[in-house]
Order: sequence, then structure tokens, then C-alpha cells
Amino acid sequence: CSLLPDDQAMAYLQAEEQPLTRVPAGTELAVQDAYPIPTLAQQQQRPGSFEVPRPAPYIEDNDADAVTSLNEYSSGAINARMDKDGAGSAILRLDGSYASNWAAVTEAIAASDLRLSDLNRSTGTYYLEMQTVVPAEERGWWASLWGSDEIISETYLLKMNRARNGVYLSLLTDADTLADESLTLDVLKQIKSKLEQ
Amino acid sequence: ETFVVEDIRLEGLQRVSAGTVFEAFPVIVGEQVESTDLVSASRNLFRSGLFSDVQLYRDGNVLILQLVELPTITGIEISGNKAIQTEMLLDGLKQSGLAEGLVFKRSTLERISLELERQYVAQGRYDAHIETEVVALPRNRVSLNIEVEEGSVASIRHINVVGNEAFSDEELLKQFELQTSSFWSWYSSDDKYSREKLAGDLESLRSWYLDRGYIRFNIESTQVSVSPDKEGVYITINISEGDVYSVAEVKLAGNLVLDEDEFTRLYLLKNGDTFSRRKVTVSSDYMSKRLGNEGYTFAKVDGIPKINDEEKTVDLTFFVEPGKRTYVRSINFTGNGGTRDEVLRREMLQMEGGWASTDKIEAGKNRLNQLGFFKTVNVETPAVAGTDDQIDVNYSVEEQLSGSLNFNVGYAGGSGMILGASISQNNFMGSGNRMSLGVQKNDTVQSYNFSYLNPYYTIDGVSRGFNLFYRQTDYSSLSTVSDYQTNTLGGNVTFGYPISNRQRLSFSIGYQNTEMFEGTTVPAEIIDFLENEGDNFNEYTLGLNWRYSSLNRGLFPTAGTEHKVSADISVPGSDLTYFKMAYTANYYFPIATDWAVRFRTDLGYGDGFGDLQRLPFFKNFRSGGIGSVRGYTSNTLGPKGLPEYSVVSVVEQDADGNPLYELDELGRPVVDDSAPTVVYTTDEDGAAVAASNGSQYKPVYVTDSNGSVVTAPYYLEDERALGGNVLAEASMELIFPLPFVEDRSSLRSVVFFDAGNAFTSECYVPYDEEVPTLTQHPYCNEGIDLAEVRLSTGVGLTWITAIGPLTFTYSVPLNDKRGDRTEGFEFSLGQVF
Amino acid sequence: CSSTEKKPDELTEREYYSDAREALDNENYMIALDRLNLLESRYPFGSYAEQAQLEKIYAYYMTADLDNVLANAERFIRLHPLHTQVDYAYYMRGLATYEMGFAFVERYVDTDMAQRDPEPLRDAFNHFSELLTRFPDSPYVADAQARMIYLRERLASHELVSARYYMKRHAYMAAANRCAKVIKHYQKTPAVADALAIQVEAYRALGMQSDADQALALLTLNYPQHAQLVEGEFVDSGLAQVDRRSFINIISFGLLD
Amino acid sequence: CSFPGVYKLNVQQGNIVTADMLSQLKPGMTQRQVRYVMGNPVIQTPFDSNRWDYIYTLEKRDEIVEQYHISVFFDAAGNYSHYTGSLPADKATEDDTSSVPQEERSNDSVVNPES
Amino acid sequence: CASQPESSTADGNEPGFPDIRETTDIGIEWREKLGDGSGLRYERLRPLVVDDTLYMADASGSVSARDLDDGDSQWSIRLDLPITAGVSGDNGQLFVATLDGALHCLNADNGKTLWTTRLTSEAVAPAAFDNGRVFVHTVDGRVSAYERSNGRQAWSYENAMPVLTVRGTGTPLVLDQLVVTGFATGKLVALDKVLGIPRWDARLATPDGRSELERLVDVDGSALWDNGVIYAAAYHGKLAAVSINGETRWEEEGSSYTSPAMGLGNLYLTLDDDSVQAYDQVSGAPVWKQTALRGRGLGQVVTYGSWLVVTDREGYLYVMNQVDGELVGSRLLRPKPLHVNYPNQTEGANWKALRGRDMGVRSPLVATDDGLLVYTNYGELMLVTVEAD
Repeated sequence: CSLLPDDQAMAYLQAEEQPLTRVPAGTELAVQDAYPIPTLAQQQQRPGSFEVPRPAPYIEDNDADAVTSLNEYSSGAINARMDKDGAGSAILRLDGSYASNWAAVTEAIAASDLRLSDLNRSTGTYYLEMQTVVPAEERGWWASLWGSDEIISETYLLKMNRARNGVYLSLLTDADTLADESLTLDVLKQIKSKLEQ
Repeated sequence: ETFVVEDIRLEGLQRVSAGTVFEAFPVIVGEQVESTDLVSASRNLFRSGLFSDVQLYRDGNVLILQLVELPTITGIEISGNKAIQTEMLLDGLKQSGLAEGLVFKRSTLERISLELERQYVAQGRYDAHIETEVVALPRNRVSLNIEVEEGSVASIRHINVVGNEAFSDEELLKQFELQTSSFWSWYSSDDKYSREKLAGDLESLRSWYLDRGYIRFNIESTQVSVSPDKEGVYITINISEGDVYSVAEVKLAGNLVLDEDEFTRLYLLKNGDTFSRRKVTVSSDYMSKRLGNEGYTFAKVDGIPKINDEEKTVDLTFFVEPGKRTYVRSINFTGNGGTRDEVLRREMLQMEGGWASTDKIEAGKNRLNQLGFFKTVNVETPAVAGTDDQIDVNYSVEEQLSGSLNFNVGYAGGSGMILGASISQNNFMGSGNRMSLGVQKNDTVQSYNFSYLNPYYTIDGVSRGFNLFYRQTDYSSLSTVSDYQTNTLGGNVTFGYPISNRQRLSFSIGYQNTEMFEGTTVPAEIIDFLENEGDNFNEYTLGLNWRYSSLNRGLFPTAGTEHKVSADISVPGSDLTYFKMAYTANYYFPIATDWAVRFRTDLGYGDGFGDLQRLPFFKNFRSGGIGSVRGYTSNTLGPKGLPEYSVVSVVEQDADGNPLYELDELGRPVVDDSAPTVVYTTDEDGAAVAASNGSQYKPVYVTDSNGSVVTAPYYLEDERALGGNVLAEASMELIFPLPFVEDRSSLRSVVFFDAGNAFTSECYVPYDEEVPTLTQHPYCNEGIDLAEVRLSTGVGLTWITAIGPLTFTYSVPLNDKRGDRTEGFEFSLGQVF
Repeated sequence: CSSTEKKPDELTEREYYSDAREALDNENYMIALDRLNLLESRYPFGSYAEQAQLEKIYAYYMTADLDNVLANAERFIRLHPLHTQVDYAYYMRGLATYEMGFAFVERYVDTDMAQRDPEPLRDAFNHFSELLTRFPDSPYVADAQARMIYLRERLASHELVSARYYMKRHAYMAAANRCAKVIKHYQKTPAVADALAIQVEAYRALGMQSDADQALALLTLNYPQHAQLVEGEFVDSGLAQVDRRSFINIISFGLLD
Repeated sequence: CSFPGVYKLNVQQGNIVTADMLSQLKPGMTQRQVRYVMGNPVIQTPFDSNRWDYIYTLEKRDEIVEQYHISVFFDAAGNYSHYTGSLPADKATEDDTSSVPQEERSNDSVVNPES
Repeated sequence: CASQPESSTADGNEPGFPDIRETTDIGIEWREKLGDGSGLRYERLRPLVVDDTLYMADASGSVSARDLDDGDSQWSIRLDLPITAGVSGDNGQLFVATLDGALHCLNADNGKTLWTTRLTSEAVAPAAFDNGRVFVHTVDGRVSAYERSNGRQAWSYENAMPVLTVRGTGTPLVLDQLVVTGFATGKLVALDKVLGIPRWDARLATPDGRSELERLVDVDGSALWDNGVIYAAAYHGKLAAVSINGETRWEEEGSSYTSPAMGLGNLYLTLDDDSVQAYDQVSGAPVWKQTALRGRGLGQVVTYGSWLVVTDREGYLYVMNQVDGELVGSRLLRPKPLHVNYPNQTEGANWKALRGRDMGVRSPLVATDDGLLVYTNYGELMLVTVEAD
């Protein structure tokens, strides 16, 4: 091996998670993990060695969509339900195929009083125009010159993300940051109610 | 009519997937359908926003959908833009979702021009005009050509302050950041209007008045208007000055925690002074800082004026809120990618778990700066969530190259070309220890040295360092120093420890062996010395070194003082017993941001003791060059040697006075031309009279009262300096920020004025039996002779590079005397001023 | 594809991509990078461009250009949040930050303790944990989780470095609090053992006998074979006595006192 | 002892407790009230118990020159019950608590008013 | 807007100069150099003609009286401060305002200062007056009344100002009970002349749009009065006819910075895109629109005989028929520049770029019996006559 002593960065292959500190009866230990490691469905066993992974090659499969049969689009049970994603922000989970959900949600938005300004199925994005009150200082340079609060319309991105079974909807601002909690809940509940009608 | 749909066929589909079409077209195979369902279905498909046209046909029971997709934008060209580059504009478009790959709709066109106009208005170009043109491309794609007319930037044409009597408009407008267009505006763009700048200017206008006693000053209204052609901005500010108020009484209130005079000492305003808001804020800052030093980091002190309009006076009350005494929960360091955590932590005066003191935290920052490892050091003290009396202290540092790894082919003014390699690291492997290993070879010095210093051998900062060296010097080729050769071999151990957080004391014990060889034209002093002392000396040296430093930074300090006293003694039992003392002082004080003044002085004295009356000549102080009196070749200043020369007496001179030498048998003149010769004739009463000697050496002869030569055999060697046992140097430097350079953290530029020289406290008296009358050194005067002090001025620049500090100086010697060797431009590697 | 050798700029997307793959296969990554950039500029849309961006992340990593790996991974995540292989970008972002956390000196010289800036280690941990939460069934999860365990160990050891310094400094409360932080927040790391040992000494020095005993009880219960437990008796580590020698002792290399 | 003159940093740890703080403690006070009076204890042990320790130590030149240890006890319901330990009798006024050696407190440590 | 009109070159060698069938003869009776022009403060100093003497002030602070027929100077005085609003008054008193926000009342016979009073802010529009009081509209959106006898302030009406306005204010229109002024809020306000309290107001424009630039709605021109009806126009707004008690008779699209002119039953107005529009005075219906001078930076249109006269920022004077708006004459008032002309730049722009001199005409023209008084930006006062040839 190389003349240098072994590389500390690779020592992770030997690192094992130690057991929790056992506490004698009658006392407990105030424990609160600063760096929690998310638990995974299947238990992962430690890799023996490391080799830089390569992305899977792209295989041209443009017939995937065409072959899906027509009746798959009959809208099966969607049973939309509110949920939270890994990072704890609100999402709307839907069962069924991406295609059928995309149509159903388009219907639902059209029926609701959300204003759909644009949509792009390939990136799974609905562009919603929302009326928000913007305090003076956040507005553009010249606009912020002149003071008083303003009601202006802003674009929000309603994203339909593929999950293992079904899809889920999340709301982002047009700068790809998470929209604030209350606004997200309000939008998702409106769509959920329209989906159930 | 109605029919049963057997199948649905799509035609004209490109990018949109069939699945999307099927699901946006709610007709199911095998379902009874009539024309109204089809119409609503196709409208629903149209509403998906992906198609510019949807046609329905029927072929038997098969439904055919003729679809024309909306084109996607594949290129956005922008032309005519100069003020904002294209990438910036495209980024702006991308932010609002208008980027390549977007489905093209009429509304996108309008959104694009609105967005671009907004960007130009943001730059003050109010009359910018955008025209977009859509170009169809094959495969149903479209590219947009955007023509931009940027218009001109509105500049401020007029600022008028109405209602000012005490101060003229010019005086007030000088405080403003916004100015009307002037010659300089193209560079400073101070005539571009912005609301923040105006708000800032109004604030400085208000403080201008409040700092001069106008406590009732008020800005009635401000109008900003733009000319119809949108090229000029006009600002009118209406103010009411009110009267000047003076301070009546100053009181303290609240929980003082410390006794009263700790606060009154810090007042900047007393009864009768004109009221000044700045002085009030500055005094309350001092008071809260004073409390901070006692652990009340959250202390707040604010001066509240109570205005008495009749007498036009103000009663000032300082409300003191110490808040809770705060403690430091944890001290964290970030940015130290190379340096170990302990190297930073051991510099801290503030302890984790102790009560927080602002000046200890601030001192921590200065000490990190003094290490010289970091370019910038910042500290923040955020409160710990959930507590009102605990803070964290977070230092964020930016490392800088703290050593030089030079396999260098260098050139130093003093010693010509340098060949060799040297690795010196002040922060060796991030451990904070200084290590340097060097081999150097040039035409005068050949040296090998190794030195290692651990500044924190103990946790309290007791340092220990080793130094081993072997050096061969041969000054013959160097025509500036007296001609001799030495080979020295030695080493020493030094121990140092802090005696306060600003002063350090250190001892060193060393041994040194020196071998001496004579050069060719050797001055008498050396010949005498070698005769008396021999040419191989062992010395056992003891060194004492005291250093006080309150410099604010290790590298390029701008404030603070530094004193260094060093005393080295070669203890009895060594072959040469002498002592040498040196004192260096540096005093920096800032005069404005980025400007500072430095005073430096170097004093030195050495002497022999025991059976050695003089300081050994190779231990002499020398002067000149970078780090000493710039403008004079390095080491050439100081007393000169008195080399001997052969004496030839001759009787005749030819017609024009040139000496005719005696001829030996072969007819060659009897003279040793390897050494310069002085030729004598004797005048009538027998005293020696020197005739010209052809070479350029200045013969040493002094004529006594009746004009006859008193001394004969020595000449004053002009170039070769021997040095002296007294050194006195001083210099003054003005440190200025180099213009047009952004990052000056690794640059220092100075204008300097140097003065100084080396002297001798006891002149050497040459002895020569041939000339008994020579009783004193003709050209030496003892002690510091002001006439001999050399002056010079010039500019210097030091640049910290990866291979070490690089110094350039251009100097002008002011009173160099005949025979001085001066240098206009000097350059050296590895030496900071 | 067509037999004649086409001029490079007329190649179809597929041909560009296969040339780039071939360059990647026989490991000349610079050529692969040029071809991938060419593919992306010629056909900026469609799945080939997305694939090219993915392959570029790999190519930059193999040329040890960590900054570009980071920039391209973050760009990919932003542009194609729904791409089937977006988990690769999340993983490579974590990997690049992980490597940045180990300066040359940390890798080969100062072995076990994390002596330097912990910031990159924290960032790497967060990036990997985002991969685990968003893509629990991604193939890179096993390696990421193993690295997270090790990162947590390194961060815990970083706390111990300061604790040991403060023991030498006699700032016992600072040392005890740092160890309490390790025990409370860095469970399941080997540093907990040494933290308990230091706590025993610190609490004894502070005269907090009951807490010292509790710490000792935990130490003996959980780590009986700890270095400072000789046949069940607690042995002082001598940290507090370090550097307390007299100056004379130091100068005389320990001879006279 | 060590060579005279090696400047050793004073090491100060822990909460400063004054007599009037202790006088304000009344049984039955909630934890928040105790925290308001005494401040947060600097020492935080991982073993939660119903006892808060307010410990103060000051070490000058390697030996502890001043130390006190006040333990505040809470009853089962979490209210203040009593405290043990006492302040040293000769606890002088505030300024001796400062841990920076006297001569360091020279004027230039406080920003001089006129700069 | 700034786009140049189609380039067809008639007599002027300017690119884009409109082609004009010259049917009138424009002569200049006399021209006098007077101070250094209207300066950089975008004030619009205008001459005052009383009987046959002409009173004029210039930006540097001098006030002079001249004979109208030959321009010879009668008297001239110099104030110590630059003048920002110039010369209104009658044969007894003259009124000028200076930069430090002061109103000066001068004796019309010899120019001696009768009294000076402090205004609330800078005034850039000439003062209006009746026989008892003077009414000044200052930049801070206030209209204040001062006694003509001693300058004491009688009342001051304040109006909430938008954050950004267009430079320049309108001179108040003084009627027998009302003082009618257009403000930067887009409203025309009628104040009681004695008490200074608003009687009614009419909105000429409503601000809309995202940036403050799009929300500018100033009424910069002064109102026009003709037997019981007041006419005024607002920027980004309408030209409206308002009755004496505030009801809007009609309103038409007519965004303009200037005041309307009146003649032969029509109203004429220079719009903000430099086209000139004629409206029927009774119904407000647009009659004709002359767009040939678009983009040339036109000033305020004025009626003279049966023609309409307007000047532009290049220093040209144009004459149009009031009946159909046809361009019937043009003349270059400024001297020909000596320097070489840049290819696609107008001479005016060259001069401005090269020597920073503004060669246009910004001050409103004053029609008198002997001819038109024109005061150019670089300080030349001239009497222009227009006859049909």
C-alpha cells in the first residue's frame, strides 16, 4: 500500500455504532441525540469496501408512456390524505399512477379558486398565482423606494413528486425554497377537498 | 349522434407523453359517447395548456385527435444590453420561471419584458425599452430575440436644503453620500439615486445638527421628483433648525453594580457643554463596555435627554441596566482547516464556564491575530437559547500562509545570488510550532541551519527551542565588508516564558566554535586581533531576552508598541569574553482607517571584558540595507578598517611628478603591486612627503603644523566596512493603503525616513615602528558622531507570497559621503522591513 | 448509428452520449468532461442532457475537483428534483463535503482525534441524512449511513479534544460540561467512555463527590475494560498534572527541582 | 514551587453567588423563580437530579485561592426546598472576583475615551 | 417614448425631421442674450408682459425690464440667490421666488425689493395673484396665500404628497372665490380664496401599476378657465372639463405634463409622447392628432392667431394650423453648431454631450400682440413673429 499511513477518511469502514450507555436501576440519563441517524426500513449492513459509484447509464425507453393502457387512467381510488415528509413539512399523499393523479389534480385546481397560471407536466409543476401581502422592504429596489405595503401576486410551485407507491404534492416558492407552513396547509387542504368531491 | 368509441388514436404528438393526453381526455374506450361529451373532453384537453390546437375526427368508431403542441422556448438571445450583461438578465428571467425549456405562451412574452424592465429600473435606467421578437424554429421550437434599449441612467441634477441658516448648503451637502453629477461621478457614481442612500444622508444631516446642540432639529419633509424625460432626479429637503441647547445636569440612574466614579470618569459631556448626541452615545458605549469587562456582557446604558425649552438646556440621565452577569457556555473555532484547535484555544484568556468579560474576549481576538497564522479573525457572542445569562463565543478565522517553502534562487541586496533550499513553517503541520530547515549557498555565505521552537512547551506558554548551525562566510568576494573568512559551528537552547500576558522573558545557553582566516588586503585591526587572540575560538554564550508587545497583529501591525532588550555574554572560560546588548523598539499608531505611522529605533553596544579590551571585530554591529538604514548597501555603513600597505621610498620623480621607482636587476620596479602602495619622498628636513600613488586609495597622512606628513603607512579603505561596537538607528514610516488594490491583507506599502549608523566607542590605534609618530587613528572619532549619521528616504512594499515575504524598496540616500555605497532599488526575499 | 465518420457537431444526442460513456469507461475523465459539456450545449433539453449532468458529477469526482462536484450536484438537485437518479446527486454532494472535512494533516498525521474545523464534518452529516430521509431505498444508503456513524464519532472526539485541554488548564467545570455534552448528545460513540473517565476526575477536583461516583458507576457498568480501570480501581489520567513542573525543572531537563 | 515570575493565567470557573441572592430564596419557589434569582448553574451534569450546584472556584498560580459550593435542593414536586453550603466569610466586595491580575487592568484595556 | 420618427429629411438636415410644406414666414424681431439660461434645476422661468414692457428673470438671479417692441433694457437688478420661479405680477408689483425658499416682491418700476417672505419650501412655478393676495404652489405640495401689502402668510393648504412626483408644479388658477390648483396626487383641488379650505376636488388620474414610476399621476400644467369651465390635464391621466362647482363635464384620454391651450372652439394639448391632440371644447371629442413631431421632446403648445406654436428640445419652433393640425412652418432658433455631427445623433444631443449645453426650449411661450416671446434654455430671449406668406 502507499508509503503514507492509512487514510483516516477511510476509517469509517471500521466504525461501529456503540450501544447506548446502560444506566443502573433507579437513575436515568437525560439523552437527546444531536446527530440522529434516520432509521431505515431495511437494516443496512456496513459496506466492506468503498468504490466511487457511477450513475446508471441512460437507456432510451420512450415507449414506456405509450404502452400504458387506457383504462389505467380511469381514476381509481386516490384517497388523498395529509402527511409529513422526512423533513417535517406538510405534503398531500395520493395513491394511483402519476398520470392519473396529474389529471385529477389538474381538475381539482381548476375547480378550486386557486389561480393556475402555467403548468409543466414534464417537471411535475403547477404554477399557482397567490395573493400575498409583501411588507415594504422586501420589494424590488425601486419599488421599495416608495414605502407603503402592497398586495402583489407571487408565483408558487405546486410539485407532484413520485413516491414508491403513488405520488405526493408539496408547495415551494418560485425560488425553490419551501413555502411557509400555513400557506402550504391551506393550499393542500383546498385541493384535497376538491379531489374528494 | 352517438357511437361507441372502440379506440383513440393520437396524431401530431411530440414532447407531451401520450399518457398525459389520455388522462386529460376523459373518454373511455367502449363507452357510449355523443358529440357534446367530445366537445367538453377536447376543451378539457385544451385547458391542460400544452396544445395550441386540438381537432377531433371520426374514422368509423375510432376517434382521431389531431394535436398541435405549443412550442417550447429553446433560445433566448438578448442584444443591445451594455449596462447589464446577458447572464445577469438571463438569471433574472430564470428566477421568475422564464427559462429555456418553458412552454411558450403569449403571456410568457409579456412576463419576459416586464421582468427585464424591472431589472433596468432597479439600476436607475427608468426609460429602458424592451422589444421581443419570436422566431419559429423547426421541430416546433421557438427562440426569442430580445432587443434592449437601455436608455440613460437618471442622475441627480439638484439637491436643495431649504430652511438652513446656521450652516450653508455646501457645508451640509458635503456630508451627503448622494451628490449632484460632477466630473468624478463616472467613477464614484455618487449621483445615482437610491432610497437607502437618501435615508442614510438624512440621518447624517440629523446627526450633524444633533451633534452641534440643535436638539429640536427636525426634517419637515423631503421631496424627490423625476424630470419628464426621466433623465434627472431632483431632491428638495425642508428642515427647521431650532436653537442650540447646552447641557445642564448629568445624572446616573439604574443599578450601577460598580461604584459611581467608574462611570463619571467616562463622561464626555459636563455641565455647560453644548449638547452633542455623538458624545452621549460614545459615553454610554464606554460605560456598557466597562460593565462588560465585569461580566455583564448584556449590559445596556442609554443616555436620555430631558429638554427644557425655556432655558434651551438639556438634563442628561444615563440609565444603567447591567442585565444578568453572563457566563461563557462554550468557545468554538471555525475556519481553522489546517491549525489544530488547541493552538487557538491556548491563546484564550477567557475560560469556558467562567464569567464573560468583553476585554478578555477581545484580547483573545488580538492574541489570535498576533500568532500571524490568520488573515482575518472575527468573534461573535450569541446568547444561548433558553437562558438570559449564558453566551457562546464563536471565533471564525481565515488562515493564511504562515511560512515559506522556498527552493529558491533568490537575490538579496547584501549577499548577491542565493542558491539553496529552506523550509520554514511558523505553524508546522498546524501544531503552532515553528520549524525551519535550511541550506543556503551564495558567493559570501554557505550555511546549514535547523531551528525548532515549541511556543507552548507547557500549557502556561513556557517555550523551548533548539538551534543548530554551521556557517562558512568569505567576505573576500564581497567588496563591501572587511576581507576575512570565518567558519562557525554551534547551537543553542532557548527557554522562554510569559511574565504577564504581554511580556515574555527568555534565556538561551549556547556553544559556538569559530575559525578565522585572513583575507588579502586585511585591515590592521584584524591583523592585530589575530596576532593577539589566535584564529580559533570557543565561546560559551548566555543570552537573556525580554520582550513587551502590545501590537494588535502579528503580521503588519497597525497599533501598539513593542520593546525588545537582548543581552548576550560570552562567559569567562570562553576564548573571547565579551558582551553585546541590543534594544529595539517599534511604536505604531493608527491615524485613519488603513493609515498608520511607525517609529522604530535600534540601539546596540558591545565591549570586551577580562583580557579582551575591544569587542571582537566579527561581532561588530554593521548598518545599512533593508531592516536598517535603507538606501545604503547592506552592511557597508560603520567605521572602516585600516589595512596596511607596503611602503616604498623613491628618490626621483619624472617631469610631471609621477614617481620613478627603483629598478631591480631585471629592470622591473621594486614594488609589490598586489597591495596598493604609497610612495614617499622626504622633504628637505627629513619628514616624509607623500607623492601621488596612482591607485585610488586615499593615503592616510596628516600634515602637522609645518605641513610635513605625520602618519604614513595606512590608507583608509573606502569600501570595506569593519563595523563598530555601537549602533544607533532610527526610522519613521508612514503606512498607507496601496490605491487600486482590493485585498490588502497581504500587502504593506510605506513611505520611510531612515537615519543611523554604526560607530565605535574606542578608536583603534595602529602601531608601526616605521612611523613612530602615528599616535591616533586619523579618521575615527569616538562615540556617536552626528556628522557620520546617514539619512535616507524612499518607498517600500512588502508582499506575503506563497514562497515567503517579498520586499521591494526604492530609496534615496540624502547625505551619502564619498565612498559610501548606495542602492537605489533593493529587493529581498524572506525579510519583512 | 451511421457508418461514415460524421463531423463532430452533427452527431445525434445518442452518439455524443455513447462517446462520453466510452471516455469514462477507459478513465480519461477530462475528455469525458469535454464531451459531456458538448452534449449539454448541443441538446440542452431532454433526458440526455440530464444524464450528462449526472455523469459530469462522477467525472469531476474522479479528477478530485470537489468544488465542481458540489456545484454540479446542487444544480442537478435544483433542476431535476424528480429525476429517477437524483439520489445519486444527493449522495455525491455528501461525499464531496465528507472529503473536504479531512485536510492532509488530519488524514495521515493526527490520527484518531478530530483536531480541526468541525464545520465540513457537520455539513457532510446533514447532506447524508437528507439522502436517507428522502430516498430510503436508494442504493447508496448503506455507505452513507456508515459514513454518518463515523462522522458522529469524529465530532464527538472533537469535543473531547477541548475537554482534555481544559483538564490540563485546570478548568474543571469546562471539561466536565464538555464531557456532559458528549454523554448527552453523542450517544453510541466511543468517546462516551473517555468522557465518563474525565468527568470522574473533574467532579472529584470540583468536590462533587456524588456526581463523580455516578460517573464512575456508569464507567464501570458500561466500559469495564477502560484503560483507567485497573482491576476495578479508577486510575487518574494525570492530565491535570501535565506541565506543572517548575521552570528550573524544565530548564535542567528534569534534573534539579 | 515554580520559578518566580512565570505568568500563570488565573482560572475562574462557575457562578458568582452573593449573600442577597441567597436571602431571596424562599421555600416553594418554582424552578423559574430560582433561576431568576440565582441565574443558571454553570455546571450541567448529564444525571438529572433535583439538585442544582452553584460552584465557584478561582485558581491563581496553580492553587485554588477561593472556592464555595452552594447546592440548591428541590422537592419531589420540583419546588425549591432548601440549600446547603455557605459563602466564605471574608467574601469581599465584587472586584476581587475579577480574575485578571491587577496590573493588567491598566487604562488601555478600557477603550480610552478620547480615541 | 424615445423612438425616433421615420426618417424623411426636409429642409432641416436632422435625421428624422418631419417634412413640412412651409406656408408661413417665421421672423425674429429681436433676440437678446440674458443670463446663463434656465440652469440645471428644470425650472420653467417665463417672461411677464404688462402693457408693452416685458419683465424677465434668469436662473442666476437677475431680474430685468425691457421694451417689448425692441428688447432694450429699462432697468435690471440682481438678487443674491438663484431664482427658481420667475416673474409674475402686474404693473405695480413683480413676484419671484429664490432657491432658499423665499418669495421676493419687487417694485415694477425700478425693481427695488418691497418685501421678502419665507415660503414653506422651494417654489418652481410662478406665483398667481389677485389684487389682495399672492398664491404660491411650492414643491412640498402646499398652496399658501400671502398678503400683497406686507407678505404676511394668510393661509396654507397642505396636500399629502406621493413619494415620487414629476419635477415641476402648476401655477394656481385664481378665480373670484376659488383658487384652483392641480396636485401631484392627480387631483384638481379648488380652495376657498379667503379661508384656504378645499371646496371640491376632481380626480384626473388614478395611480396604478407596480413600480412608483408607473404610479406617477402629476397634474403639472396650470388649469385653464373659460366662461365657467375649468380645463386641466394630468400625466398618466385625462384631460377634463370641470364646472365651477366641481362636476366633471367630460374627460378624455390626454396624458400630459403641460397645460392645454384654447382656440377656435378647440382645446390643444401636447401629450407625453410628443404628439399634439385637439379636442372639441364643448364635448371633448378628439378633433385631430398631429403625430409627426413624436419623440422630439415638445414643450407646452400655445395659440397665436389661427396657428398653434410649439418648441422642441432641439431648439426648433413649429407652427401648425389650429383647424386641422397641419404643420405649416418651422424654424431653427439656436445657432448652427460648429462641430462635426455624429452619425445617428441629433445636433441637440451632440451639443449636450459635447459641451453640456441644453439647446432646447423648456419655458412656456408667451403670446403677445407684437409676437411670441421665446426664452431658450441657454438664455436667449427673442420675439418671434409668424405671418402667412
